[in-house]
Amino acid sequence: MFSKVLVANRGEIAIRIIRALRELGIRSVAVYSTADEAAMHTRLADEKVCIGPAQSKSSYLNAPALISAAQIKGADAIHPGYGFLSEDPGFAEVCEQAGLKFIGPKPQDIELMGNKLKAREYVDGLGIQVLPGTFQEIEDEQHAIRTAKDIGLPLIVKAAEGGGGRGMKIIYDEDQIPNIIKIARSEAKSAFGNASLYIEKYFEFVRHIEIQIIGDGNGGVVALGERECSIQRRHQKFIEEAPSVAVDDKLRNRMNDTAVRIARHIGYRGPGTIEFLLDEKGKFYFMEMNTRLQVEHPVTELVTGLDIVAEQIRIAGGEKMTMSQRDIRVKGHAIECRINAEDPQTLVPSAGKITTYLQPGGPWVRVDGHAYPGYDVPPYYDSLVAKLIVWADDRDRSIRRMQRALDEFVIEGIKTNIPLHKKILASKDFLLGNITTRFIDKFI
Amino acid sequence: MFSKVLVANRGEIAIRIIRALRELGIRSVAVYSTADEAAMHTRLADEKVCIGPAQSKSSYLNAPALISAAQIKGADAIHPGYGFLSEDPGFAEVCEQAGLKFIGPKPQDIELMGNKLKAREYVDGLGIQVLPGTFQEIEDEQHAIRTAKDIGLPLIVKAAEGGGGRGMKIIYDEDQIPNIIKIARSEAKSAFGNASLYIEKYFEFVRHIEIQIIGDGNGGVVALGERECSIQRRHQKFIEEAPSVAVDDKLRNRMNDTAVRIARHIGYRGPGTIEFLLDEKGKFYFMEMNTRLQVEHPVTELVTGLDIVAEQIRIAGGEKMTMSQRDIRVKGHAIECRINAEDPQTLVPSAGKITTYLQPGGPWVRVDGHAYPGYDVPPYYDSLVAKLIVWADDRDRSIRRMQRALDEFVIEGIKTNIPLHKKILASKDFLLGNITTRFIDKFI
Amino acid sequence: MKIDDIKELIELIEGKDIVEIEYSSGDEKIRITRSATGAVRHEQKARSAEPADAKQEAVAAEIAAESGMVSVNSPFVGTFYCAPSPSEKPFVDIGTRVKKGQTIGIVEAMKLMNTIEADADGTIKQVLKKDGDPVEFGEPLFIIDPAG
Amino acid sequence: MKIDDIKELIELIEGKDIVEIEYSSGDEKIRITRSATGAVRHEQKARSAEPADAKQEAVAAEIAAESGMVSVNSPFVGTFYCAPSPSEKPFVDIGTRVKKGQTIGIVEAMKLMNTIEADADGTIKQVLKKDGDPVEFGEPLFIIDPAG
Repeated sequence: MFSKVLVANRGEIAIRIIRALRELGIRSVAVYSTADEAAMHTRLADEKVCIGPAQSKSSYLNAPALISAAQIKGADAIHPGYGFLSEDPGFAEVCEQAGLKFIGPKPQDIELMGNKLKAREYVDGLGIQVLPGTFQEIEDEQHAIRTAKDIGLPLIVKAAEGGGGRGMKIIYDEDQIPNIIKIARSEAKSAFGNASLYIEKYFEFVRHIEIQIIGDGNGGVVALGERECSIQRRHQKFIEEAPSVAVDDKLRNRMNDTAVRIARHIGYRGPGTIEFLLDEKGKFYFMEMNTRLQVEHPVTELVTGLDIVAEQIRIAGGEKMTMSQRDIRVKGHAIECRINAEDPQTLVPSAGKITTYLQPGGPWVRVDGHAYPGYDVPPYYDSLVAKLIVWADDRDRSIRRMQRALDEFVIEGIKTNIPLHKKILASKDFLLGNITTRFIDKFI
Repeated sequence: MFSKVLVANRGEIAIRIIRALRELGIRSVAVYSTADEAAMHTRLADEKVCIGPAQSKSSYLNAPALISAAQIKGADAIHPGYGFLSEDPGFAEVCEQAGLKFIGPKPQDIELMGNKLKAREYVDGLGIQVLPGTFQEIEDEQHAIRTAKDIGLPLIVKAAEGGGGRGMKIIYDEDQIPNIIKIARSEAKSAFGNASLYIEKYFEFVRHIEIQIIGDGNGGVVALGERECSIQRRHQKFIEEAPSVAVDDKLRNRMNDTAVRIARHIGYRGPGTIEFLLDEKGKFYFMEMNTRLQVEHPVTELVTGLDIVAEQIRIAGGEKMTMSQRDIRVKGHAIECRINAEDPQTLVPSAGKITTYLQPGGPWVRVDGHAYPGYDVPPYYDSLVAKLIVWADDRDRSIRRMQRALDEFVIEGIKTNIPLHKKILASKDFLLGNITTRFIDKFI
Repeated sequence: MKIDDIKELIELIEGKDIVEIEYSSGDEKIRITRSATGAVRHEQKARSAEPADAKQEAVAAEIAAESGMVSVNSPFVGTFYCAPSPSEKPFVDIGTRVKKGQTIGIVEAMKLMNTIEADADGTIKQVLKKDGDPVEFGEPLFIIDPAG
Repeated sequence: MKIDDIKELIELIEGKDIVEIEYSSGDEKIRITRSATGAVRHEQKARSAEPADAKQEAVAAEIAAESGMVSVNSPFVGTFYCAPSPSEKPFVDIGTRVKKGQTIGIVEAMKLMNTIEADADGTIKQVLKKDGDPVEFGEPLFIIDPAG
């Protein structure tokens, strides 16, 4: 097992990892930019290193600085968290070359699934239903127009190297095709350094359901059940829950099996997520795979009682996987609300000093956050300040517990989306579980 | 079900109850003394009433004020919490006379078990092993000396109306008997209004193990397993855990059955606790029954997944008990550390303003507390400021998670016992589970 | 406040272990902080978690206190009555002259009638509660002007 | 308040251990803070989460900045070397006269040698790191006295 791990991230996920390391008896090294000198993750780690200026590019995305920091601190592994360099196969490789274990999947698996177009092809090759769409890069407008004729409008244009909801455009009308392709291509180029696009059928009223898996790297894979992540705004997840009201035992088994088949075929190592779209008839389509820990992993932790991050570190450290599919039991219901520092109306990020911070507590309320009274939320990074997660023995009680916890959560000095969460949780459609990926539109 | 409940308590337990009420959709009324105007429980409740000056006698122990407060607010029930009036059968009765449901056992059951001497007699009458000792009130010194000859030294002198660790004296030497009886009698008189004493054999190196039960009031009773509460200082519990390393399945079943037999015989209503002493040979002795919610109920909640407070309120509100013995599963391991505002060396309570308050968070960490940054801990009440409770899938991980959470917990401005908790958690004997009621002595 | 006053204040704390003086004028506020080693701190602070419905009365009572008036507060949580029974006249009205110890109201709690007595000789300046109002412990019920 | 008053206030606190005076006019407000220790408190918005081992250097760098000296900071996290190779002499020593742009050290990160250049003409006043020391981004390495 590792004796010291550098956590190449910031915010709540850095803290989540530092906590897991401490519980495993492994020393942790926090890294921080000059804008994060007072950040909570630097206080909770055993050691810390300043790696660069505020801009992510020169700090949290600065691979040489991260590796150099691990070396001067004598760390033997790097945990990338999510975002930043977590899905950069090059970084994973450079880590291993530098003699540092990368706590994540094998570089080639990150690469395979990182190119969403190649991943579609790969999964289709396993005989698994993927979303209708192109299997090659869109060459030109004509290609896109032909696709529209083949599979019908609306379509969604995605960047091959995108993913996680970034770099997507919807086409409702054939006339828009040339224009949207042009814009999408240039955006993809500048955002992901790769102009490759592909097209999928755009389903408007479907659910985003994903399966959490963990692999041992040698073909051993267990599935931890689904998460319902349909409540999204701008293709970014907003509220997640497990289990989903739309998934019964039979469907759950089929989705679990499908996810396991993909991960087993890869020989996938550590936690990963297979994202599906689920239509009203119970048919599900592979969308993409995320080869990293996910923001919403806690809802799965709370319904299974399994510590996904500790298991990830143990597997990377060469220990046997402790989980077996037979032992996995989903019990009760969990919900996560992402508490963002943003204007609840405009969703514009709201940086600044937190003057009052009262965290909810009590039974089955979990807060994974990094804010504290007096913390100055920097304007440079993601707006997520805390994940509020609750568990209860059924969905109704889980919702009421979340409402209670949201009522207790006091953050003053910056704007947050807490009021929007309260509105959603109190809505009849949410209570009934009538949710789709377009759900949030009516609240904004 | 109730529409509005007055919570006749303060501090963390008032908040615990207010949270349960909110999750059940029941309005809550907080009461407070003039010293508690800024207390957190008054902020979290739907309504609040000032019931008297700082002294408990004139506020939280002032039955007419509490009932009057419930009446002017239109509450239909009163939850007494623990401590204060929770075990006063007179208060329970006055509530019912005033048309207010008392959320607790029937008054006669509180009375039966409230007199610890009568309770011994009652339980002995059921053929259950009680601690060796007297079944009548100690009449005089001679009576005590005869008892010493019968059952051997050391002995423990207890007040019949005491309980919960209060009003106890240990006799190691026959010569001390006259003096100790005299002092104990006058202390019992002034503390409990009743000079009755009884004597039990004092076991030095035993465990305090208690069984949580819940009854439906009609003879239906389920047992939720044991809690290990041996870590005590001055007969007050300090750290509690579930399950106990000293209790295997067979013993657990026997202790559960014994507890259920007592509660069933009474027709006990709501949550209650049967306290036993367990010796090294696995023999257990009835000590007393607490007819109320207990401070340490969360450890049982975390290992069973059951919400004891919500169930208590539902039962008092006339709903059927939702639990059945068949469904109770103890999973994993939970520990609770009582965080007190006190000097960790001298244990003297430390009132004053909390300047920094950073609450631990993350996976499976629960804080039931009432402190916040800037809170002024008043000198009038119990020194408990928070209960820190963790769960993990086994005891070792649970201990490491607790250590991690204790490391994260920052309370400045007052002294707390956090350093003492850290010392205990890090000790080899605690890790090995070698604990008895005398465990803490070597740390103070 | 003039520069000279400020000067005087500075001279005042020089050589003492006072580290901070704060002064306001509207509603008068003063704050003097001694160094942590000596540590006595004066802070005139209002009740921070005032029940919303009691605020107005509290303000009235504070004004009363400042201007030398006497506030009569409820000694119990319960229901306020201004008269001995519904059919009778109120004990007092605004302008009534009262003697110290005279019964001026009732707070009922659990059928027990707690009589409210005037704390001072004077004139009833305000009656802050209506017949039948719920009152909390310590809530002001009457303002008496002892000079009136 | 006039310029003269402000001037007077400044003169007032000169030489005294007053570190703060706050003054408002609408509704009059004043606030005077003395330094607790007696020494003048300088709020330099210093790094609040200073790594313990970097504190001394940071202090040195601040002193340097105050007295018009130039601090040369590490542009990268890595290992500091004072010489081009272990067998060679250091680039500079205390007292060495340097030209702006001259190489005075190396920070190695992932086998990449980042040369550290003098930010100004002057004399090396301090060398804050030893050969082989780990350094963080922004940590001061050298103090140059431009006047020297």
